[in-house]
Amino acid sequence: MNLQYNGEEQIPAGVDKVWSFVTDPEKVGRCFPEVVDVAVQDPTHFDAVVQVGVGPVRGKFKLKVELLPDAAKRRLDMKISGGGFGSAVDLTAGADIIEGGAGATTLKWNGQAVARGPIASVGGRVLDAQAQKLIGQAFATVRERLTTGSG
Amino acid sequence: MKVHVTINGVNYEKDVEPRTLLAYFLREDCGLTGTHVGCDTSSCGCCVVVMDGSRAVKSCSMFAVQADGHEILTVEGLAANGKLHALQQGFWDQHGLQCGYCTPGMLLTSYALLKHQPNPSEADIREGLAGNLCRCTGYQNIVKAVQQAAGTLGQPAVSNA
Amino acid sequence: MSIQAKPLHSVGVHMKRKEDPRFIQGKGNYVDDLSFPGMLYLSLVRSTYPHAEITNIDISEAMKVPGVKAVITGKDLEAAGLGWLPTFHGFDKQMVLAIGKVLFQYQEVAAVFAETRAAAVDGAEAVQVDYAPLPVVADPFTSKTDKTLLRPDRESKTNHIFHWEVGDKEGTARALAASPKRIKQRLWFQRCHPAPLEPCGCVAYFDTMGRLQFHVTSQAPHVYRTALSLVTGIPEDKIHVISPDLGGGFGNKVPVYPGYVCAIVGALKIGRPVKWIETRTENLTSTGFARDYHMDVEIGATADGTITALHVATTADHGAFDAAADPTKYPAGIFGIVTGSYSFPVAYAEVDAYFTNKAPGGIAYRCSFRVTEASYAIERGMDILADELGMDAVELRKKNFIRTDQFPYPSALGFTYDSGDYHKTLDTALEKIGYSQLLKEQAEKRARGELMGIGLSTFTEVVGAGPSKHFDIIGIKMFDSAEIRIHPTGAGIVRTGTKSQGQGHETTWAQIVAEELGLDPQQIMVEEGDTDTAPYGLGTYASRSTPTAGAAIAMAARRIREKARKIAAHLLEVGETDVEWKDYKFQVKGVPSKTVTMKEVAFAAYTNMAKNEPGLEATFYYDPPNMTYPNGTYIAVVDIDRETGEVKVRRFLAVDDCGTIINPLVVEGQIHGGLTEGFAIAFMQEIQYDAEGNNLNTNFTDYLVPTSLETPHWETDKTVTPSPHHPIGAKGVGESPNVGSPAAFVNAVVDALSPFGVRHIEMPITRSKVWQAIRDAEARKTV
Amino acid sequence: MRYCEQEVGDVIPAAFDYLRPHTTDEAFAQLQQYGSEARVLAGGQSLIPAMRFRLARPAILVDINSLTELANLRISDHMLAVGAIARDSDIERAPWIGERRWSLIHDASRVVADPVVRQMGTVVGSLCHNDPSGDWTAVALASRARVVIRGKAGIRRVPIDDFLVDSFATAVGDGEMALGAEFPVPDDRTAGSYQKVERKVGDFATAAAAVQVSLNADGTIRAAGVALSAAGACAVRVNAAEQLLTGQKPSAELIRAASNAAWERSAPQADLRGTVEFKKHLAGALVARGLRQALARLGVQA
Repeated sequence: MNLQYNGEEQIPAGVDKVWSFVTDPEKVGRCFPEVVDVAVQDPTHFDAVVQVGVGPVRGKFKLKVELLPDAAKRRLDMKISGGGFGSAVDLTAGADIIEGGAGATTLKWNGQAVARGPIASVGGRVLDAQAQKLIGQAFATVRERLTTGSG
Repeated sequence: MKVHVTINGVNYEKDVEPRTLLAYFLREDCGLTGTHVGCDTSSCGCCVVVMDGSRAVKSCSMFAVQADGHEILTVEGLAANGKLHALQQGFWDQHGLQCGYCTPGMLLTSYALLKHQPNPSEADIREGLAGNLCRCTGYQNIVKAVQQAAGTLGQPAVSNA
Repeated sequence: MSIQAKPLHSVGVHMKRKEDPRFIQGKGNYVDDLSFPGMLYLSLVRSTYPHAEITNIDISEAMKVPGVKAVITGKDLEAAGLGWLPTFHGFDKQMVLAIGKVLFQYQEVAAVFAETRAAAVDGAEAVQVDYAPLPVVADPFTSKTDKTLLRPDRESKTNHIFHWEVGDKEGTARALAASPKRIKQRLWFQRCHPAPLEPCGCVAYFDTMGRLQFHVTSQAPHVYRTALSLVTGIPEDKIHVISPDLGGGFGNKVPVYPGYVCAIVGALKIGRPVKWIETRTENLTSTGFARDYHMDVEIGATADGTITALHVATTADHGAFDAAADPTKYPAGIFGIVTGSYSFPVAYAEVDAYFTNKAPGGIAYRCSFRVTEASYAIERGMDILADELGMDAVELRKKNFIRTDQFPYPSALGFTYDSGDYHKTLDTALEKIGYSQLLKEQAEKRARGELMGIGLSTFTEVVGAGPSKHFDIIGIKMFDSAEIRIHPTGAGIVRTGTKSQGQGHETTWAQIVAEELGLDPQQIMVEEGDTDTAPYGLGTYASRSTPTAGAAIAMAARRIREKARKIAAHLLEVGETDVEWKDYKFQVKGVPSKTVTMKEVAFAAYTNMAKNEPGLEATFYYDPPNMTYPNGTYIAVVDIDRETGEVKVRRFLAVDDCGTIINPLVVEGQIHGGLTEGFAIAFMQEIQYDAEGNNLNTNFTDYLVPTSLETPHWETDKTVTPSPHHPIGAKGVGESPNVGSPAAFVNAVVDALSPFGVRHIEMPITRSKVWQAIRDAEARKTV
Repeated sequence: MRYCEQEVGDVIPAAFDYLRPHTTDEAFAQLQQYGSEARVLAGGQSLIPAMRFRLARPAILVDINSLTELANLRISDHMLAVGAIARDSDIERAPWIGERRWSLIHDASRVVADPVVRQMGTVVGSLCHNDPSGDWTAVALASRARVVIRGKAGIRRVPIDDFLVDSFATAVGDGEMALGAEFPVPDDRTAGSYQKVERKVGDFATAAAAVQVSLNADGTIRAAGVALSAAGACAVRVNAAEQLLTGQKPSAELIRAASNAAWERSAPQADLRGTVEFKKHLAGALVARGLRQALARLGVQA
């Protein structure tokens, strides 16, 4: 099962500030929705545990995240592999950090998910909404944190 | 936890884990292996038993603890006094089974069906059995078997099965 | 010969099944019903990835789960020399538990043994496996390029498994080139799965004598015993295989699966009985699938519709291991039957098989090896040719049928068809269904824009593998056997090397014995599936039981009759040559009043045998001289709702010719069941993989098995052309309806859609595909 | 290297604690105590399979099947009250189910899941599960039902439009309990229709439409309910179609317009059942069929 998403966030902060935020594993890790734990391995790798709860499907999903920043292009790619409920989900997300003028930044993101196991077969209809939420909310939270200055 | 279930008129008192499915309780705790398991998604109906006299339930999608205090009828309880139930006789006469794996579930779904619809048409039977899969018979002879049983049960003189 | 006139006849009789009383009372004895003291449960950890390196397996958490006794991995098995299992095809092997890497999603990775079912699952869940994903090869066409080598363990460094061919390549090419009319069509017979309602499973233990007692869902228990001995090194006398009641098989229970080997290893290692019962998901994702043939069919004809040549080129998807259960010399089974019921002067068939990251298999799902694929190819091909010629599909078939005077008919691809009357069978069907009336109705409906289709299939099957000069499985010739013992009271027991999975052998075998010996079939017990007691046989699949074991029973009974004749002569006080077997009794030639019954002879065999050897029993190993060729005409009538794409099968008539019928009740039941599976394949059943190698049909919510509501009403009829070489003239029937019907359904749907110019639609024919086909056709029109 | 948990062979739920309250108060107290740790077990026909695959692994199950006061199926005060453990089959066999005014519920009650599952499965459980392709959610929208929820602040009645929040998510919060659903009793110039395309019995809908129409004495449409299942994150009301229909005289033209509105509103996911295009097409076609059937039941050919 292969699912694709994309979206855009307008952030009232400069490109450099956004860039340093999204390439910081601790900070970006904390932006995943329902995150309960982030363990940074090195500057480009971290593990996260997120709480998933959709209807009867509730539990912890463990994620391994690899950040692949390209500073010259101001592009961040992320490889996320997750597991839970006897299933695996591979997500790839990409974000382009674009100068939006007047100190603002546009964050254009896209994501793709590949699910395997019962999640894909039995829970396919659950998964779609979840994967979309996971990526979409992570970038929305990035905007929020940078807007409120909590980043 | 402790459960008391009356199965085929016999009281069983057992200690079970709450996650024990009724199907496995019947098969493994009570030794009633006539109830079968054919899938994990409540699709096949091999595990159907009758609860409280007229409700057909898929025993793989119900916990044994839910049967606590209830009456369960399994295939082993259909024949009475050494005489086959009209449905059993119908399945035999009409060649309503081949490998026999779906048969207990088919019999019990039919049993509940006839409780609610004593004179079903072919369409009624096909609709009523649509929660039970059979890979061998193509259903046609099963329909005939249920029709035969309905006919037999409808005649009081021979309804003592 | 009119057997109806005889007072004691058993063959041909509508007899209720002897096995039914136990099944209708819940007293069947299936593998999962068995329980032994101290029995452990086995649960398998399976791969989430279709192709990946295993970088680590951590069992420490699993070992902490209460109730878990042991966990084994591929490395453990490899160290014990049990890492690989030869497949039945004999030219490949399969990992028991993954070693180094996984090759398909849901592949077996580790085995967890625990005190309860639930603890085994808890333990399996706690095993931690790390994977490094590798590129996935999800179809045979990608596999062809060899960019990703799937099986570096093999000597030949290619994903190409084999090329097989039969027939006259150049002659066919020349004839096709010279043909004024030609059609060419790619047909995909999709991957599907037999999915018997009882999944596969086993219980293994070593008894106090150190003997392996192995209760298993097997259609071929003797072959299992030999294969297990070869794999494990346990001497064959120390292995007892018991195949109890089987809840259906349809070919799924022919191969030996990794779970079986794990259960045996666990029983040996832990010293306790081990039960392994697969779940529906495991059944659909890892045990033998069927079909998955991409066939390019090319037929040549003259302008008046006389066929000139046939070429079929097939690309086969065999999955991660070549576990196709085919006879050794036939890697593509008996696909050569692809010339069907037609008199092709020249033909050529070829099959190329490839590895992919999918489950292994290629088993014969309710069909003789690859015969369903072949039948589908030719019966679709003939319809497409009729369309090309603008000729009625019935006329085209009649024009090209093998005629009765051509039998025994040597086909262009090397078979010798035994018997048949194809014109008669077709005419019987046309008459019964009211073909001309249907054509009229169709013309009227078409004029109103309604979609109605009529589809035919006039197939010929080849079953009863098989003659020892051609057929073997891992070297063992494909004979079958029967042993009959008649007791003093005239009751008896027959044992065979076959194994019923619902076919009713306990009834039909008794009928054959009773017919041959003039005994009461109710007092002939049938026993199968126990390797300690049954004579060696190759098992039940590929419609081989009646052609092989059925023949062996008749021949063994005739041996008994010969011995009985000696005793009868003694009882009748005449010479042996003066005794004849007539009307189910021994009679003094020319003196109808002087007779003895077999029952009397049986008693004498133990009490008054004179100089004859006591007892009355015989064994016969039957090596068939030829295959049998059941055939039939099937007609489907469908109506299509153009708005929703729904196809309604309004009528379906099957006229079968399976030679002599042993029990019409059982034959009709087999036909109903086979048609239902053919219907399921045509419209519902498919094992699909996405481009990432994920299996998309992992349980009954997505692998669609028809219910009573979807299944059409079946009409049946017959013609009887006995097989000339079979002792009782029987041909076998269990699979004909599954082999012959898919093409009839598809032909009917394509016929209904022909006003749109639709020439082919792939199975399974879903609403979505029908709607899309109509839509695409309308789009083409408007362009 | 990737992380992932394992495929597991057998299909046995993870361990949980089981509670069987005997009164609604007791059940509510238990749900309040355990909050998100607990799940209500009613029919269990979606929950138990999900638990067998360990997709759902609640720590505590609160089995409400002993709460006989919630087994009711009662018509009073212009409402059909369906208790939390009233079974689908209770509806299917209700003495009034053959009445024309209940034809929408009648139709649906015969195509939910399969006939055996319906003998355990519940209407309210199905609403609370809120599967995007469920049947009762669409029926509840078209019939403008509401769900009775007991929360900390007491009992509240939530209109179905507000109840269905997102896929598998509803207005029932942690610690809360759905006590039942209420369907307004339609007047006697009302009929409905439930149109479902499924691959086989027991499958979720490929597409489905729930339609209910009430006529004025002059033959114009007084009220219309039109909803779709398998057409988005959860069942959706086709507002545009309802507005188009209301106040109008039934006609082929009107039905076509409502059908187009359904096509527009439908936002399905592609899956093994079909493409987005096919499902959108079906949404439109099924609404048209449903309207024609409902009107035919009222004696109007359109």
